[in-house]
Amino acid sequence: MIQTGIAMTPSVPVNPLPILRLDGITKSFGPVAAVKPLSLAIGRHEVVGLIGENGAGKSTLLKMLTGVHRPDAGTIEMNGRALRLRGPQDAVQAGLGIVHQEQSLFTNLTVAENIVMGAGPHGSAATKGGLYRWSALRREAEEVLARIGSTISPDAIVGELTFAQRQMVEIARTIHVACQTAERQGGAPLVILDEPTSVLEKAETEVLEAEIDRLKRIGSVIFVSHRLEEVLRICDRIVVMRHGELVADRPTLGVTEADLFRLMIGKDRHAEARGAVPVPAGAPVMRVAGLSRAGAFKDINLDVHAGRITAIVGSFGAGREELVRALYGAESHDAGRIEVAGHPVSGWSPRRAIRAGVAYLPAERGVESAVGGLSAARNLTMVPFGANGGWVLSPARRKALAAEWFEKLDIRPRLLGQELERFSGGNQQKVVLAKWLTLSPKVLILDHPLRGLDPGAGATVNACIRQAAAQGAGVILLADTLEEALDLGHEVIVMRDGEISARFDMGRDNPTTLDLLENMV
Amino acid sequence: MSALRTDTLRQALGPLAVFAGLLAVISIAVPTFLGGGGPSIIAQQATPILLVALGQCVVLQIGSIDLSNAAIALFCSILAALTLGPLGAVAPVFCLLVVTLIGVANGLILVYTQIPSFALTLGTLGVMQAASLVVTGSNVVYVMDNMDVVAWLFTVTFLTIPVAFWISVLLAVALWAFLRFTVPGQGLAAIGFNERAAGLSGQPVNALKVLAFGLSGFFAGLAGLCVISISGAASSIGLGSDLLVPSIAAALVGGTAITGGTCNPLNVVFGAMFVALIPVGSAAVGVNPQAQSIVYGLVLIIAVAATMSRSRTGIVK
Amino acid sequence: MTFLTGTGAASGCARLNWRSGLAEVAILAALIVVFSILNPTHFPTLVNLNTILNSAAIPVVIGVGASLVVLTGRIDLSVEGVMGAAGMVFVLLSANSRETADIGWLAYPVAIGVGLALGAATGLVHAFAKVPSFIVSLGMWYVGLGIAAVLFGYEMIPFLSDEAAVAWPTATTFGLPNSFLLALCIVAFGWLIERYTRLGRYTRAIGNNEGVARMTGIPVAAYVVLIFAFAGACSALAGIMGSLALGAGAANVGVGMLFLTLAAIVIGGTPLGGGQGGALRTVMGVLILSTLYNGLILAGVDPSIQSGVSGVVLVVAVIAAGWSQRAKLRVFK
Amino acid sequence: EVSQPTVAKEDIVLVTTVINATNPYMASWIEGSKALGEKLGLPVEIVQSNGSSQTQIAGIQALAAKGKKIVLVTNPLAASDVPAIANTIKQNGGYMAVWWNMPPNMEPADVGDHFVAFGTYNGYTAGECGAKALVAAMGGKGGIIALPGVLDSTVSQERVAGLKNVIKDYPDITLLDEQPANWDQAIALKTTQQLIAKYGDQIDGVWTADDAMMLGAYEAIKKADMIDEVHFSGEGAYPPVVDLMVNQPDGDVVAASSFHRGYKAAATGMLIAYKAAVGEIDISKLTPEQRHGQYAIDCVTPANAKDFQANGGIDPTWLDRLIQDPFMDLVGGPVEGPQG
Ligand SMILES: Nc1ncnc2c1ncn2[C@@H]1O[C@H](COP(=O)(O)OP(=O)(O)OP(=O)(O)O)[C@@H](O)[C@H]1O
Ligand SMILES: Nc1ncnc2c1ncn2[C@@H]1O[C@H](COP(=O)(O)OP(=O)(O)OP(=O)(O)O)[C@@H](O)[C@H]1O
Ligand SMILES: [Mg+2]
Ligand SMILES: [Mg+2]
Repeated sequence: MIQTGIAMTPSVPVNPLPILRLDGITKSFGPVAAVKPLSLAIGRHEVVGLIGENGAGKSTLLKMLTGVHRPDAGTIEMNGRALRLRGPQDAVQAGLGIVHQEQSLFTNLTVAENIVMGAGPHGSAATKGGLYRWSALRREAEEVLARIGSTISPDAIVGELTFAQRQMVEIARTIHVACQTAERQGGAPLVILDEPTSVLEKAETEVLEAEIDRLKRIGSVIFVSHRLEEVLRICDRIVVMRHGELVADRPTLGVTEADLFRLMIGKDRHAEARGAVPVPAGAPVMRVAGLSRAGAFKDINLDVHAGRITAIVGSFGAGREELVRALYGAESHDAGRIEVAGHPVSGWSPRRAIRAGVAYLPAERGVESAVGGLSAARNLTMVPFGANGGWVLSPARRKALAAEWFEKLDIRPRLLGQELERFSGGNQQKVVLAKWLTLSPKVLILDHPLRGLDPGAGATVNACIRQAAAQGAGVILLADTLEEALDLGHEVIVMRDGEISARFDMGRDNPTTLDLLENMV
Repeated sequence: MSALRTDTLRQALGPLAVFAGLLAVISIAVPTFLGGGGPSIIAQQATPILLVALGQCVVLQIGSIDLSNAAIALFCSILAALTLGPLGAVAPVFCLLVVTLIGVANGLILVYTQIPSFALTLGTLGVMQAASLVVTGSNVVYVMDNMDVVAWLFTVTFLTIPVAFWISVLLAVALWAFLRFTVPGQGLAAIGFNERAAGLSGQPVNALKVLAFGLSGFFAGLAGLCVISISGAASSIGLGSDLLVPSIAAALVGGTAITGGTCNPLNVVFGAMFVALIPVGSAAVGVNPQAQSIVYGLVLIIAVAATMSRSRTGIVK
Repeated sequence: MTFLTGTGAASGCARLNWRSGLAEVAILAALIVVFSILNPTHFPTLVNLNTILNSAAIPVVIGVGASLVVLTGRIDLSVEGVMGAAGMVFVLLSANSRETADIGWLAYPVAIGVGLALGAATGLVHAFAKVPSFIVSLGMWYVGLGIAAVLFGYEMIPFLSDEAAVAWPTATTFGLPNSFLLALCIVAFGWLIERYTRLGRYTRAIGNNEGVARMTGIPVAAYVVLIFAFAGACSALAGIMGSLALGAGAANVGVGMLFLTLAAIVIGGTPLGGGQGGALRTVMGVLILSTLYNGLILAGVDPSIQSGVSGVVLVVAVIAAGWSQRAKLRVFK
Repeated sequence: EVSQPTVAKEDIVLVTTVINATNPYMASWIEGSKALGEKLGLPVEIVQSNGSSQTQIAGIQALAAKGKKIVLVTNPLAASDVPAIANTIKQNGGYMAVWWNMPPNMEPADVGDHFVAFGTYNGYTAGECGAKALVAAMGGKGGIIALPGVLDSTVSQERVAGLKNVIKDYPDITLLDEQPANWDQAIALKTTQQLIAKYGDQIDGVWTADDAMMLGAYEAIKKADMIDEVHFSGEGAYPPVVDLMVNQPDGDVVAASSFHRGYKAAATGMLIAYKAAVGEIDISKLTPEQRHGQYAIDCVTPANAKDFQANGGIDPTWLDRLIQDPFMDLVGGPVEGPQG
């Protein structure tokens, strides 16, 4: 039997020592001071929200805590003991569990192995002495999964799971690691969640919230998110970072979203024009008729109009990702027709799609859109069409273009020639979005464009999307949330089990999230 | 800060530095080496290695490898030995065309069947070896006529160094400019770093892969012409039959990342000269023949350790 | 190494399962059928089976270690050098015609220790100096050959005097050559490591995503060193087996083994990118290649085109095994 | 008073090339070079090619770059290497003798004074020597498997031609198979094992183009328990093979081997080049047979193996006699081809 979570909560010892204390911790990357001398204490049984705009230094701070980066200066203390982290193993040993911003699972192994493997060499009875006891391992994983209410099979190969399912496995693993180690060492566990919810849907987010609640009874949680309402709901205390510094540390009580926004960005949130300005449906730039692919989507009919944003919503497995990938030619379809600007397409591929004026921003940035080893400027001119086409790359043009878009989207730091992988997650997202905007596409397909963006940046990007539409692009949007879909879309299409289950025109129908949900399940 | 700086410096000057270092050691041990024609020997030895390595580095740039290109070089020299007589000045063009097409065929099979380049080119290596034996009837073939069509490559010198070397250096500069300043050049790097992202960004991934293997065949062909120019004869065991390992080593000592995306042909020039210098140097210094392999192995490891960039991901495989 | 990546590790991983192993079985069966038709009197015989199994033994032993290295996404090119060095140490420490030191059965562990040490050295330099395994093991190949040459000196070939030991590998037990049975034991050992030990499972994890492995707290460098040391020991054992087969010491006992083993790993279906496959698959690869080598000679194929035929079969086998995984936007290096 | 430019003795470095030092033939080659070097009081540099033409030429060039004049004897890895080596020596102002391997259309006299002499021996005769003894041991009937060296080696091809020339007169002898074993003991072992599976008892004799391969084949046959029925012939008279011929440990084994001793060849070639360098030989006065000469083959068979072994193959006075007359082992001009 493994002992985790609730099983050992009854008597919570009152301990005045904080679980974690950081003192003067600092980190720079070349000229960029990512974290300036920063001190922070996390108490017992506390859920601390860590927020800040993109590039504020959140991930860097957390990576120092988990031994990925070594601090330039400062000390870390956990459960009263000084901690010297020479590498991630030391952090695992100390009872720190983290869900990284980028997914970190072994796609070739089973769910069970992934969950148990994270526990380190001494973390699990199932692998004591270096030998694997598969049945014990499976049982151990089953229990952890059951606790977070997941129905994922422990024998499933992680690579075959959906993105969100993988995120749940990751959360399960992290909680397991932290609890196991902390239990062994008699201290309290600390679980760090770096933007765990940006890829989760509502139902999963709720499960996670419940689990955080339970965790709080035995240890503490650091929670990073750009969804401010979520932070306010979940956290006891909120810490705000800006430009590598800690600018605020407040109990949640009495704080509003507007306050947080001001603390993060340093200015008030503009009263944004909410809701789409109705645009009459002009000539369709893309027409989809009877498009089907076995096992993914069926008989999709869809018109995308110039100047309008078509938001597609649906729960997992509804087939919307597959659909938009087929619209871009990244995946095939079995039947049906796609027409762009009145011309039916054939032999559809990304290159043909781009040539016809279709652009696509994939959801998995690290794998599918960012070329981390090349500079941000080169990423911006990556699509070899239009002004970037031909044979010769003009360094001058590249620089001018990059400077323009760095300014427009406020990409920071302004190091055009720095490798993209050295930018923070949110800033990378802006770069890859800008890559497509430079081409002024006729059809712009955006799969979770705001993933990982801070609210300020989110607003900037939303404005860009609206502007692209206003300039005549037809936009297909797979939004992060239903609210966002309703906010941006001129038209909202609901998918269920690979088919379109409802269509709403924003000017006419004005649906609510409930209307959408009704058609999703 | 300093870590980043040293790495940039290492990338820019490392290959030159290790070459200069080894040359210095040898010049101290053998003072007459530099004056006694050492540089021209190194240049002559380095030229075929450099040419094969340039092709290899384009393939490494996309994250693949070409194990067959040295065998293609040898095949080209055999072909040249057979055709120089009848075809004269047309022969080199013809041979280059044939081997470039072999490289292109490698690329086409690769993109059509989607098998790993390592496996494919290992297979092509076997096929090229067989082809060399078959077209020569398992004999040494000699250039019977028109040797002067290729001989000038190593008989004409500029600053005491054969023109073939200077031509190869110019080609390295051209390749460098191609990789750095052209759209396909950027595409090759993008494929090396993140092939899916490159494809989804509209890079013609398949065409670029075929291009890389075609270039590899082409450069191998040039190396083959150099071999025939030096020896006037070719066979599957003679000069040019052992270019594979030195050329890969040259590319790596030249700072090319085996993971793709980072290749600087200018540095490969120094990589090739370094690799050519090791056996020349150990013979000059008088290392015990039996221990020469040990020296070769250790020097190779040390050189790559000194020149390779480690800043990117920290993961080295 | 990216060019070694067979299936896209990052792209959600097309899993190899038992069904994809069927392609290799089918290829082996096809070869057997073809060669049996070409040479019905000699190919499908027990004697020839033993010949094939005996010639497979050495690459199988090497393959167990090499597969583990490949599972981590690395490569070990030092095989032939380590075989030479360890083989020469073994011969010179056994009763031999040169009458160097004879330390009896201790020669076996000492020679294996030499391989272990060379492998560990490869691993240490690779893991701590952060030099690609490709180049470190390439260098170590030369170093091993050099050690063998220095040990050989300028004297006469050292012949092994222990007739019983020399005869053991080809002698049969239960009708199968001892060399192959020994190889099977090593395979079983390797398989148990792969499946039931942390070393083996971590190997897969490291091969799948090394960055994640580090963030998970796996001491990657230590495991990598262990695996290279194990591979070195396997090569050393192969060197001993090669010396017993020759009945003498030779610096190049391992000649041709590197490409043979790598080809076997690839044909067996272990992607060189790491994370999937393993020793059992490599055994299939070795059997395919050994059968091919044997069959080409038995079928009387012209020696000058044998390498070409092998190359074509290699490519066709890999294509056949991977055909179903062809897909739009698939990453292959 | 000689026609070619001469070199002072102290400006000379003696150089020889070998493939590797772990091959008995090469070891004896090195021994011969060193023995002569000692007699002449000059250092000997050894270039080891490890089977790479590139390395071989680079090594010679490196020594040239050290400034001294090179006196070279080489058994080049491939015939096609000779022009490049000759160029190096010409630029250096040294002298060389080349043994066994040279492009067919080449003559030292055409290349120039720095290429003093080419020495060859009759590869057909060498192949025939082994083949004749083998056929005799087999009683004129039975099956033979042949293991040539690398496929495109002229040396190997000549020896195979010699073998074929012999057996064509024996209708009861069949050449079962011919599989190249690349001059390598380990490959010969593996290849022979496959051939045993193919031919089994049909094998009565094994002919190899070199003793290293013979030793590999011998081990394979021994392991297959066929040693009593099979006879072997090799080439090169490696000491272990001569041992086998003398001792016949397996009862009925006949090892027949021809002889072109590395020791003698290296010393002879080096001496000729040396004498040309210091002016003891006038190149313009050499006969065509001296510039492209043929060396005698001693056929070592079990009958004379004991004598051969007794003096290690080398008469102790041989080197001194050689210094008096470097061309004393010469038996004629270029090789004509198989007889009959
Ligand atoms: N490896 C690196 N090399 C150079 N600079 C880096 C590196 N990692 C982070 N940075 C820089 O440090 C700063 C902080 O980045 P960090 O990833 O911590 O931001 P973040 O707060 O997590 O942002 P986001 O919300 O976008 O994820 C950024 O300016 C980033 O460009
Ligand atoms: N004995 C076992 N009992 C239960 N589960 C196991 C056992 N052995 C392996 N597994 C699980 O099954 C999964 C598949 O095994 P493995 O990773 O070895 O791949 P595989 O199916 O053999 O295919 P491949 O050839 O690609 O390795 C592993 O991830 C592991 O978690
Ligand atoms: Mg972050
Ligand atoms: Mg398996």
